Amino acid sequence: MLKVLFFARVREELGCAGRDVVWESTVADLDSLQARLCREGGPRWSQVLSETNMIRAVNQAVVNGNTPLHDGDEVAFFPPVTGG
Amino acid sequence: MLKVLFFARVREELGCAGRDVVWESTVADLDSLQARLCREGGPRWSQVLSETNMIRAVNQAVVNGNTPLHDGDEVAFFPPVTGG
Amino acid sequence: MAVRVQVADFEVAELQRELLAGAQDEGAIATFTGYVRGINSGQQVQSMELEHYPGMTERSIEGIVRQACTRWPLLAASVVHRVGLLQAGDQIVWVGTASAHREAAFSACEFIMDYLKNEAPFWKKEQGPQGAHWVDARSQDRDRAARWDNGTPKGRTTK
Amino acid sequence: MAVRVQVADFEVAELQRELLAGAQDEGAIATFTGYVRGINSGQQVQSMELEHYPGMTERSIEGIVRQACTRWPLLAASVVHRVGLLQAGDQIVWVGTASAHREAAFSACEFIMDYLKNEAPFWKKEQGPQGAHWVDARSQDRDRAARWDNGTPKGRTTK
Repeated sequence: MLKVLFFARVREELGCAGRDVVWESTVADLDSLQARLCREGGPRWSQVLSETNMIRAVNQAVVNGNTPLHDGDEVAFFPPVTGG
Repeated sequence: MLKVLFFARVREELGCAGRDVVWESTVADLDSLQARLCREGGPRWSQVLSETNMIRAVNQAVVNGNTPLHDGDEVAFFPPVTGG
Repeated sequence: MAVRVQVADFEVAELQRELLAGAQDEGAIATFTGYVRGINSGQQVQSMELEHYPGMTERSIEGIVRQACTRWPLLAASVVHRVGLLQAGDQIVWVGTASAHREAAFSACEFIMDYLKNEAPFWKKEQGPQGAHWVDARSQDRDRAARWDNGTPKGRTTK
Repeated sequence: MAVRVQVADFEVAELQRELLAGAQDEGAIATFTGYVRGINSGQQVQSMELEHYPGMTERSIEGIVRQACTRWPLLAASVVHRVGLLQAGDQIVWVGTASAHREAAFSACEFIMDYLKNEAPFWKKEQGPQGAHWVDARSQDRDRAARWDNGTPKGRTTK
């Protein structure tokens, strides 16, 4: 199982804080997972998840570009951070 | 009258925290005043006040080199500072 | 080294006392305290909801603090960051660094703050008279954090 | 702007509260707290007598703080420096700076500390097992203060 999380504006725009996705070979990397989420979520999800400043993290570390996913991974999508 | 003050190591080595000197034309600048203090104080004062790292202040502002003195001025001799 | 992400407010005196915990005779302390702005980008802010990524936030801050400890000779470093609903003027973040060298304490404290602004997964949603909105990331903060990438910052501006 | 030279100890929380005095929603605060070293230049220090030049000390610190206020956009700045007999581990100095810009708060705080070490008329006489001795001025501190003379420091070392 992949645990998928959404934060802040992304969470609000999707109306979803997170969901589980069964791991299989068709979602064995981040881009494939994102394509799956967009397909299943429809136009709204496609639009939100394709925003150019979207940040993606795998197992709580930000990743740049595509990266392999393994069963049990935690994946997060969120906008640029604004802490401090 | 000139008010003359000594601080820290200088104060200790002279055994004197300060003294008054009547202002007159022969002590109308800092070097003259220092020469007068050395003359009146003897070898010990001459030695202490001639230390190369001696700092001199007139009216609570550090001065570099000789400077005129006026009646009522406050003059101080002290070693390099070590605050904070 | 202590990193806390919490809803509760904090006491700066207590945090500072804990930082050197009886070893005050070994070093000096630099601190930074951030407060919720009452006006941000020209808009009035009454309150703010601060969201974070539980788990990743703590890990990412711990990573920043460990980096600072490698980079400067620190005796201790602590970070407290609040989350949840905060009012204008409330304390939001505290960073404390202790070192025998005051330059190290200052640099490490500023380094940690720059990274907190830039890397730690926090998101501010401000609430004002015009309603609620998410705060946009400022490129200025990214630039400040990037200063440290080449080993030392290039110098500081006086404005 | 407040400058105090005092025998009494101070409370950092109180000083920090006074600094922005209800205007916490306008800025952030950087602080520095110095403590009496237990070991200095390899020698054990039990206590220290801190002498100052009454009048000139306050004036010189006020001058430093005014300079910092000209140089950076500060909302407030305060300095408390203790004098008299202090024990190892005692608080000796506190500098707090508030600004809407965190870089200004950090830079001004460090600038004031560099000048306090270098320009303000304080003299430390340390007392240890080997007896009492006056602390020598360190050329390192002069060098640090001189960094600011050309407008901005040249950059920081990471050590």
